Amino acid sequence: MDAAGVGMVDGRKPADRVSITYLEAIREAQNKALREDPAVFLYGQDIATFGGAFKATKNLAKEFPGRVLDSPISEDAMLGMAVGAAIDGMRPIVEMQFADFSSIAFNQIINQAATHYWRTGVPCPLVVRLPSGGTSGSGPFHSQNMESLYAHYPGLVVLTPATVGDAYWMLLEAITLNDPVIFCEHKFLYYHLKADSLPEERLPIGKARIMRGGRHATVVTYSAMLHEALAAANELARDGFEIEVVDLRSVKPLDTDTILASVARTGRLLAVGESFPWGGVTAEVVSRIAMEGFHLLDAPPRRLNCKDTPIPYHPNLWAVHRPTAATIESSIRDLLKQ
Amino acid sequence: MDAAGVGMVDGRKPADRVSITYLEAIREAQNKALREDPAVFLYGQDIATFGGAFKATKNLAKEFPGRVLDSPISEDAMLGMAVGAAIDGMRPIVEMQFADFSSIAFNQIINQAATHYWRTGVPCPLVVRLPSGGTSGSGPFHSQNMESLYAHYPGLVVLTPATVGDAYWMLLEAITLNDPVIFCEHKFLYYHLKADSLPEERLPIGKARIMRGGRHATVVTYSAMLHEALAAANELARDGFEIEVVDLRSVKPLDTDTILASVARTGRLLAVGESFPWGGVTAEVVSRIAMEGFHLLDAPPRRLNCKDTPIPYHPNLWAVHRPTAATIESSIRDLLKQ
Amino acid sequence: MIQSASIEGLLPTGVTAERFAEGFRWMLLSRTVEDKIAALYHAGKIVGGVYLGRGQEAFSAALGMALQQGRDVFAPLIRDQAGRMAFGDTVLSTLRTYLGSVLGPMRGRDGNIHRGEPRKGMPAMISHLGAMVSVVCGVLMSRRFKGETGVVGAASIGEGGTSTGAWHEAMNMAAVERLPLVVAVANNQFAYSTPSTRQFACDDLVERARGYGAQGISIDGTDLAQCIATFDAAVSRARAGGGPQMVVGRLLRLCGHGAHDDASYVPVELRELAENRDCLKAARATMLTNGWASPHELELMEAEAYEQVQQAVAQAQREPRPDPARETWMPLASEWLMEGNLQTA
Amino acid sequence: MIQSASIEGLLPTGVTAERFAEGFRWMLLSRTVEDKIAALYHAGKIVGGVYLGRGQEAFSAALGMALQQGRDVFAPLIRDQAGRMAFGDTVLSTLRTYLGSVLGPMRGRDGNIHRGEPRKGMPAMISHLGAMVSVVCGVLMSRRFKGETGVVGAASIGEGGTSTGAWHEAMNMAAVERLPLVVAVANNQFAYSTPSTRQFACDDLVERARGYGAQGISIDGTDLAQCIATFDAAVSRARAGGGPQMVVGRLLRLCGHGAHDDASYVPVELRELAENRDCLKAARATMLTNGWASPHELELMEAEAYEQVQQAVAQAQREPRPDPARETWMPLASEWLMEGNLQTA
Ligand SMILES: Cc1ncc(C[n+]2csc(CCOP(=O)(O)OP(=O)(O)O)c2C)c(N)n1
Ligand SMILES: Cc1ncc(C[n+]2csc(CCOP(=O)(O)OP(=O)(O)O)c2C)c(N)n1
Ligand SMILES: [Mg+2]
Ligand SMILES: [Mg+2]
Repeated sequence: MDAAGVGMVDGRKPADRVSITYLEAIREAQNKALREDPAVFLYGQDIATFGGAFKATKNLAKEFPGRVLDSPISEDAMLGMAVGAAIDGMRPIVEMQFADFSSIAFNQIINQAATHYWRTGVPCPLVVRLPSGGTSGSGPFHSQNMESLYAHYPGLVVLTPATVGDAYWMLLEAITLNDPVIFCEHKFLYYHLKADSLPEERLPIGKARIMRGGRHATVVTYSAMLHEALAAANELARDGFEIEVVDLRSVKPLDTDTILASVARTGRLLAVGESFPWGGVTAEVVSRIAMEGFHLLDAPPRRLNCKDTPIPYHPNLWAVHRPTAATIESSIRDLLKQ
Repeated sequence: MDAAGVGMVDGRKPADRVSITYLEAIREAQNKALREDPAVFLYGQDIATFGGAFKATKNLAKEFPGRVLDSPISEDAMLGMAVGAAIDGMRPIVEMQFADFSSIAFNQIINQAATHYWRTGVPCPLVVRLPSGGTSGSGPFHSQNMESLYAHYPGLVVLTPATVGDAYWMLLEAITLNDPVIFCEHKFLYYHLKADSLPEERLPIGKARIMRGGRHATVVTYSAMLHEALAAANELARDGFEIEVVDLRSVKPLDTDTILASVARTGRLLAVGESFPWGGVTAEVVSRIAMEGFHLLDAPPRRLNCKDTPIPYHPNLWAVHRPTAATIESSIRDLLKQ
Repeated sequence: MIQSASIEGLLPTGVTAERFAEGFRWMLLSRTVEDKIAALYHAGKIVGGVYLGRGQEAFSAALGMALQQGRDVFAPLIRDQAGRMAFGDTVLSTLRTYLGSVLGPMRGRDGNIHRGEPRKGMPAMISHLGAMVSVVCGVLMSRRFKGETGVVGAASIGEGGTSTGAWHEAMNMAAVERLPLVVAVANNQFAYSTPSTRQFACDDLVERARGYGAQGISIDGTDLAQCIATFDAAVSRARAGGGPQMVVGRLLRLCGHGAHDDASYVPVELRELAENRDCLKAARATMLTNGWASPHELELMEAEAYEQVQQAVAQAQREPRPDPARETWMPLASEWLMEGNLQTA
Repeated sequence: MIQSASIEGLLPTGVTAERFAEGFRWMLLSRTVEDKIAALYHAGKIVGGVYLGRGQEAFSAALGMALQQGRDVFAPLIRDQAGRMAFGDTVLSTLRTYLGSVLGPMRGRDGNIHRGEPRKGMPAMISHLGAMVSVVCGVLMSRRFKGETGVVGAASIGEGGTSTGAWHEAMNMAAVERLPLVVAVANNQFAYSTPSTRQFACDDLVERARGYGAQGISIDGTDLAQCIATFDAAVSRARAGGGPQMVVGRLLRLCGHGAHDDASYVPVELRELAENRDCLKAARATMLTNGWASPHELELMEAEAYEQVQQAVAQAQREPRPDPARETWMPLASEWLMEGNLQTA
């Protein structure tokens, strides 16, 4: 896929627009993919005329007739169908209405899609878009972060974009990969996160990004938590602490080298994730750095996750269930004291 | 449940028998539970007349008419049914024919069973028996270890017995818990592992066990890998290395204190698990010890898992896919050099 | 053991005036509650999403009325405000949940249609469609194990939900165990925005009953008398040992999928048609025509329902919200098995 | 758009002698291969489990014969040795897989019935029953996107597999998309040890076709002529745009679930009955009675099949086994995205 359409949104130059949201970037990436690759098609509940529960496919059915299809409420078959199309040369993008419903497609994802290339030598290029993560009032079944589950299984690439540019470029790159990709979009960022335009440079999948340089401690995070971490770092900067913030971008593969290099500079590590505390991304990050960067650490590494309960519905509870800028800040302060 | 039947197997005293296998212990625990608690019933494919694919329920349908039922091939509904019965006061034990097929029941387990108590205040006491782990020639879909997936989700207890006694006592205790329990039985141990009799003492769920004392390094492991680790420790003992081996027994909850105490003695940690390398038990163990026992460690902690591919079918490949006594031994030797 | 399906068009109703009036009251109360909730939603007073049962009150109320709380089990779904209340849920419990009172049955941990009271025979739905049907099967198995007879379990599903594997597995399981299960399939022609043509390809979903070995009945789900007669009969058959019953109601959702959705994807013709098929209007007309209530009595009933709702709103609004500091964050009943919170480790 | 189901008992066959003989040859070859594999299994020469299609050769071969490799797609299941070969799988590929040759299609990574060659239109099954039907739907969707017409996709399932949600979702999806899908349901009366009474509660699974908007046909799955005629017709209808076809074959599994299983749970009456329903014996008799082959010719055919199998065994046994040192352990096609092996980190 070339970069011809860079910066074009809805056919207009970014100059014509005030800004582009994270959600629009996802829509635009799908638009571009549909335009440039006839093998791409979209499948999901309510994604055609309606444009999807979050409008991530708005207008695409009209622009690409017959290539954006409403599916029945059959997540298992949706994924099985995508696998069949993928191994026959298509590049399906499947939208789960909410990441949480991918639990129904779980078997087809981990056992069918993820094992296919290794078992048969035939690639299975598909993208599963998971509207992920907590938003206030969404409750236990419309708020989950499932990246840690999918990253556990061999054969999947698991992406967790945190910026408008990454949402765009990583989705486009994901579509070109010859492997099944779990694309975890964060719903909290859909409308809130805006950029002036789509960046022209991109970082390839598999590379983490240092979002903010620092020398007192490293915070490793991804997706919506990146923005909480950046806010915490801002706050700490007032007191003279320079916190380095690493955005993982992809949790599988996980760019250990970039984290190690950062910890080599700062000597301190906090891993922050929004998913459940047992296992998952923060465990993987902390254990890798403990193994490979033990002597770089000046203090015990730390983790911050959401609480070990289902995700609460009421905003009062939800607000303290997941990590926030405030809890990240306080965890960093403790880390700096050690 | 009292301890009246202790040591009795198939109604005979252990003295009458040469030995009892891990599988027989599981059968006997179910027998005892059915005998003592009318709320217990068994549900699963081919578990009634046939006694189950592994004979874990042999004769139970005859002994307890109407309480051991064959289910259709409907893992989702099997678990949904168990939840309905459990919240109405029963104590269902569901057998998955292989752990791998629980991917179909995944949604009912993580979203229905695991959230029920927290959401409603009504307990959901059920046990899902997962015949887990690799045996030679079983391939990608009859060999999986799924403890790491289930441990990630709040609301579940995840057990991984490694000994005949634990298979027995932990299953009995699991049945009495007012929570959904994922009981990961290892198929490799079913027939291979024997004990002279069922031990009379038991350790409660939630406590790890020091299987072998030592002072040069700690190996933390569970299930079938315990026996590989013990073999490695035996081998190393010839060279004068005293390796402490900790059997986690339950991976959720995970007994951090026992591991910390062990690492305090040895200063060195290797975590070994048979499941996939990204995330999971070894990541959780290593990251916890890195966080809470950083200053106890004299060398970087290490992990050993199976390879990051589906589980191969051919014995030649399978033999090197998962950790073995030999690879554990060599990993410990490296650890001791650091 | 196997019952073949009978697909019937019109049933002789034999529904008494009292029973019809009772159904009408539940419908009216449900509409009143939901109108209020929608208004509160648009005023920004509701925590989370709002999903209404507008247009489905007759079908839902009739199911709830056919059941007996304390004896039966009912797993309602998205559009069952009427049926929930007919079964025993209250206006106050509803508003507590929507307004985020910690005194609601879910204590702020879950919300809106996900509320339930398992101890009173009403499981709390998870969002995943189809997943509750096997849970009802499980309660029925439990009752059978305990030797309780004459218990009926009911579960609601939309036509979209019948595309889930979970629904299929549960229907089949119920038939194999010959459970006293009544499944109410509300075919309101849309699943969110998706029309039935993209959801299934048989003429009438009732055609699926026979393949399960269940008894199937297809009715006009907007006709209260027919709904009452049908569910009463289906529940009786199930109670008497007749095995699973599948009742399909032809309906139209008279609102968006949620309060956030203007349903602009519903074709105009259908929307115009829709208003004429408002089951509440129809039931009201029946009340009047048959002289079961005078215009004045109806107005009184409406005012009463309104008053009841207003009071519940006022009370729920005064009640405390969940306090995170008092929340135990305890997902296990076996408290001793909870590890310390990892976050601050 | 919706086809109603027709449930037919006996079909006029119109099957030619040549076609019948072809079917017989596939059946014979399949039985010969499987008898050999069973013998090798009991001699401890097989890697992993063995699952045989004994008694199901007519149903399976007829399906494979009705399809065209290079054009169509076929997802076989456990008991499809005959159909696999009729579609293009070879004796050698079979034995390579069972004997663990690295030259087999799965290269030692997967085995026995899990072998497949997706590039030749035969997806490799995963164990989870029901999961392959939607994969076939996906290949058919792909062909439709590419503008290829006249492609048919077939998938096999046992009666036990119809209890899976996966099967239901795929059947419904196929009907909604009106895909040219042929689903062969082999009702061999057992799922492992579980009899059909514990699996489903309708009289004949073909009753499910109508509920999907598929065309349903129920046949005696041991009658080769009927199987050929039925699958030929079903495939033609699908190819011509007639939408999903569901063919149910009444059968009996003439062996254990796997070679490790003596099927002692099958009631004696049924087992005695069974031998009389061996489709291979019946087809052989038909060949003789109709004079389509002389006893001597049949013996020659048998000897030929045996020789073919012996040769394949000899070859596969000489071939290299997978060498872990040469195995790449590469689950991603995007090799640059693989991290170094964590084990030795
Ligand atoms: C398994 C699953 N997939 C997707 C969703 C998201 N979702 C919620 S309601 C709905 C539409 C339901 O349609 P239908 O079953 O017809 O019920 P209705 O809303 O019309 O009452 C969808 C797709 C879900 N809840 N569960
Ligand atoms: C989802 C799932 N659950 C359980 C199994 C284990 N299993 C393998 S074959 C089998 C029986 C299948 O019976 P049926 O579908 O009738 O096919 P048959 O073996 O009779 O050909 C079972 C339960 C499986 N493969 N997949
Ligand atoms: Mg609907
Ligand atoms: Mg069968």
